Amino acid sequence: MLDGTAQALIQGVLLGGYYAIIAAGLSLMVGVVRFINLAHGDMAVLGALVTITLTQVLGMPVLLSILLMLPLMGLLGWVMHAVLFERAMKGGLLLPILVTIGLGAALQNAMFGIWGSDTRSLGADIGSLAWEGWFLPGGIILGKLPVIVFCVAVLVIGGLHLMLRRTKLGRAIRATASDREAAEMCGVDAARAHRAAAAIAVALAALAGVFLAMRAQVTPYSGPAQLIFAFEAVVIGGLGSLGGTLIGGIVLGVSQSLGGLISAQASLLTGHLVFVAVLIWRLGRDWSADHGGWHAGLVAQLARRVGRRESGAEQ
Amino acid sequence: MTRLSVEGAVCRHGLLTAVRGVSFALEAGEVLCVIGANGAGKTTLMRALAGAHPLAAGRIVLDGEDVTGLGTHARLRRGIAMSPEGRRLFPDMTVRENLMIAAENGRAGDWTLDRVLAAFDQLEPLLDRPAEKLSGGQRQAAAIGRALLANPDVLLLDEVSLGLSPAAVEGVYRALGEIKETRAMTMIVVEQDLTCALNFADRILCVTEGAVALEGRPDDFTRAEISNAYFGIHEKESADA
Amino acid sequence: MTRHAIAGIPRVDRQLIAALLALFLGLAALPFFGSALIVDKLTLLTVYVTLAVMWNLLAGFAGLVSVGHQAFIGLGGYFALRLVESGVSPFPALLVGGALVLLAAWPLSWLVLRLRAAEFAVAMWVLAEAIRSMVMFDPLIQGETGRSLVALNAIDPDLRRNTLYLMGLATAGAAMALSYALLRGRLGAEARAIRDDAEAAASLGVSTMRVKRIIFLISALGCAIAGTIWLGSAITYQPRTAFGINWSVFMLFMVLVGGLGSYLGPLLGALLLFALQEIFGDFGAWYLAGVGVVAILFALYAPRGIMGLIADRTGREPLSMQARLTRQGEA
Amino acid sequence: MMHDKGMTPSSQTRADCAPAVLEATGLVKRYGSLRALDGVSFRVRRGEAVGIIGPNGAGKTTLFGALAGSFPVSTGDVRFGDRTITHESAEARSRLGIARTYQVPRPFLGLTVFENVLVAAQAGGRNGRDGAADLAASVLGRTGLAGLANTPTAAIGLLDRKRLEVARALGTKPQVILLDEIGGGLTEGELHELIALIDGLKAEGMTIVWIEHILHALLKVIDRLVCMAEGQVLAEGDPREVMENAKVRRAYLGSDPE
Repeated sequence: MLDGTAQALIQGVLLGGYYAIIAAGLSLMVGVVRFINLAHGDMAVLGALVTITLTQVLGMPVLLSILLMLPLMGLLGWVMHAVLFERAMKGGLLLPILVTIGLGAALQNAMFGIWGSDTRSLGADIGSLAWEGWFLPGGIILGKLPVIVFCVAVLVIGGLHLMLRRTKLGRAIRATASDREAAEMCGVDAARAHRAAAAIAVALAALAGVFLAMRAQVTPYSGPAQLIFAFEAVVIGGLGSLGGTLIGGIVLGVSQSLGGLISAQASLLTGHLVFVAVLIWRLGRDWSADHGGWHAGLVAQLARRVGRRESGAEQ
Repeated sequence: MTRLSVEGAVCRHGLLTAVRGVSFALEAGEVLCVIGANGAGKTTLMRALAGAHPLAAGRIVLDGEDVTGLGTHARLRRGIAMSPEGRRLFPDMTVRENLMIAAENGRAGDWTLDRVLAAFDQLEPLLDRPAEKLSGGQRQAAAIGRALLANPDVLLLDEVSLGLSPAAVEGVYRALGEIKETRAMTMIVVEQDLTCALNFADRILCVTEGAVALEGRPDDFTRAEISNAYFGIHEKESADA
Repeated sequence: MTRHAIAGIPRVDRQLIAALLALFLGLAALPFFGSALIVDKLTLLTVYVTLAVMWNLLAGFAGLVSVGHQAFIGLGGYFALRLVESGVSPFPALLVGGALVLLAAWPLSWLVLRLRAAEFAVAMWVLAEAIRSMVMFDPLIQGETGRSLVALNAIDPDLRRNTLYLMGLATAGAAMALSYALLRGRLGAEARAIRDDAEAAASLGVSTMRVKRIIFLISALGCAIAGTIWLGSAITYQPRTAFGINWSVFMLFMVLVGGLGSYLGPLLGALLLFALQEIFGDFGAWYLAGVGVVAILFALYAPRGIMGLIADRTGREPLSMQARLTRQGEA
Repeated sequence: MMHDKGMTPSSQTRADCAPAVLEATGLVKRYGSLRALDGVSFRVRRGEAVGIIGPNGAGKTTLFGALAGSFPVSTGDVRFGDRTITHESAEARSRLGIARTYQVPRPFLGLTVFENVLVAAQAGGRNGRDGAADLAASVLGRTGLAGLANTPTAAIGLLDRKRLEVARALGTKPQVILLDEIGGGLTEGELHELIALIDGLKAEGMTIVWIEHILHALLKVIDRLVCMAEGQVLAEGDPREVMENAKVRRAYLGSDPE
């Protein structure tokens, strides 16, 4: 039992790597562009399906397919931002939600139209990587693929972090996120910085999609679930912080993995519950700060209730 | 040579007309101080020059080229840089990063990091500090330094002395005075501190209710004339008071 | 001193209401002469109308765009199923099951209504998924497998069809009547004020949380009952479908295309979606992709939908919810 | 010295002796490292009209936000009458009798002019529907908006939007009204109307706090002037004395006024 728990913990941490990759893109968009793309998960699936097609239909090596697909998806992100998202953002707070949920529906069903309803996987194309692992003392198995995914996640987050700190584009993106107009006054083309962030976000989603297809199957309708995991990881880790995203991904992965000890369904549920708990905690903290602390706030609320009833009785 | 000319500039904030037909022209190396009470439209005018606020009418010409339709970053590359109201440093980036952004996205020229640090010596030890940790005077120095690093021909400085201690004001104007001496840069300065404005400017422009109330060299007017134009107080009312 | 009052309903609008009432009564008589197929199809239409009216109340009037109201559709179905399994007669079970959704919506409202626009939308979606995982836990549902409303199958098909249809029609009628009463009254003006500027509304004494909560709860209830009626005609309950994001896409499509924030828009949108489904439904996924694309186009280019276009063309919106000021005694 | 401004002696006495109706103590509001309010204490007595001036970024509007409950303050207390309202919501404060206007008007653009005021009269003014319609109509008449009652707010001009700010605030039947730069952009004639309106409110016993940079308008109405700069109160008291105060002159005119 203890071994089982240790195994689940380790697997959960590794699974967190996958969530961190898909959440990093979402986090970048939320933090920099202040835009939530509800079709983010569908971008992951599209990336996976494109890679699968390049590999299985055109016969390219997997690595080459990925290297070809990533810039393509990045370009798609750039174009989508330029054509759709920028326009939606000008229309207020509600329009981005309406537009990206419509985009999600269009993408899912178009992918269904093109690729059909079959579940697809890259598992067969990566040979022994799909199932091989290292045996650790205590009967714990480390799957090679999860370890690779986790390492890629750390590299991606670290690379993104370095890119944002050390490169001209990165500084331009951060400056734009912090104060768009002041960034423009420093010569930064803010629209370009936003599009670049969108391109990176979509490419990251697509990369995550590939890993999903390697360790499991994808269908054209797998996207929404991936968006939800990504959003959960972002919220758990704290909005707009990349390091937090990695932690959020790991917390989500571990809670799902521990829940999985009970049953497959409990795995999803525990993840959701951790998210809800974090949300309640965060909103409660804000509420308490706004009301002069928990104690004073609750007393005041109670007094107001009573007061309202009394004044109601007078009328 | 006329460096910058503004012809009949009109700016609106939604329905409010904040700038009503302002015109002026500046020679290369000239220093203009814009004064006026709160809400007179000074900041909007500056933002319009920098491309951060659209013109509803009129045009802005830089070195003979109409730049009215250009966005903020494009104008920076043509040579108009601004230190905006409130300084607007990027708070969670270091001073060095704040300065580098302008250097790497602006134009090449004489103003390098070293020269900025020489002009504002207080910045040197602060380079790796996040901008939000700076004092008011340090912020202003960093903001002006940031604008200088874009190597502009026209430097716009909004609210130079606002919120600064007298010592900090003196420091900033000493540095600006040295830049003015070189006559290499045209400056437009919004200044609430009338004394500073009158001492520093080649010309002053007093804005009231979005329109030009007075324009000329500082010696052209009496202090009372300027003061009244500043508050928009009519002769009659000030006689009452 | 002249007294002032809020104007009554203009004559054109009164005629429109009379026409709608006549249509409603006509439709109520349909089971006596309509074919089974038509009754079945129109039941679906009533479900669409209810969903669209409820989502419009939420998004169009209170400014709360939710992409997670399938939570209530799915949960209502689940409660109904549970009630039927424990021996409650099926038709009341559908209504009561829908109403029980309030038990979940009320605590949820404390949480989600404190979030900002985009976070609210996604959080609702995540919560819908969370509720779905909980429902799948029930051994009765057996995860993805689902369950059938067997008890309904035991009822005479004609009786079942007609009863469901009349329930759907009554629900749609109630949704329209209730939203009319609310929107013409104080709550409607307050909701629109919150939608336009919540901070300014609060500074004028509007209880923003209370107003949002009432509308959130009504929309949850309406969607849940629409969902149980749909379940009644579909018989099989599958978590994947009942909690599907497609519900949100449909609601969004109907309201956006019909006219976000107008009273008649959702009705129009529901008719349109119904018609499109009849014509293009056979194209399956491509049809759904088209629905998504049309929603995007309307969001970007005609955010006030068809009713907005009509209002721009004619200068007035039919059955507008505006309160007009008149002197008393004037027409 | 203030009698020449058309104020009745009785209201003068009342304003002097009355207890503070609205009182803020040691208000601090931090945004990141910026202190928008840096220990502001402020009190206004019942029936008094107080003016607030100060350069840009002085914290005037932030003070209004803190008084009206638009956001929580970092530290400090706000009292209204004999109760502490520091942690009361904006809507509760509105119903208690504190109304505010916004410097940049924030009308509900999807509502008509009448509906904008109706919302205030029902929610803040605690009226039934008919009473609210009546109140709204009379407030619209008073602010010169009667002819625009059924016009969509999106279609009215800036001036009318400013009037609507005042009308909405009055719709809540306030005891204290916080006016934020409602005079900007008005012509001389319109300014006179505005002053007459505010004078009328004052005569009815309403407490008025008015941020304005049009000094000559402000000086016609107020009993007391507060000058703020950099989140602090620089000077307060008799309007003429405040205007002559060296610190105030410096904040406005520079480091070395003659």
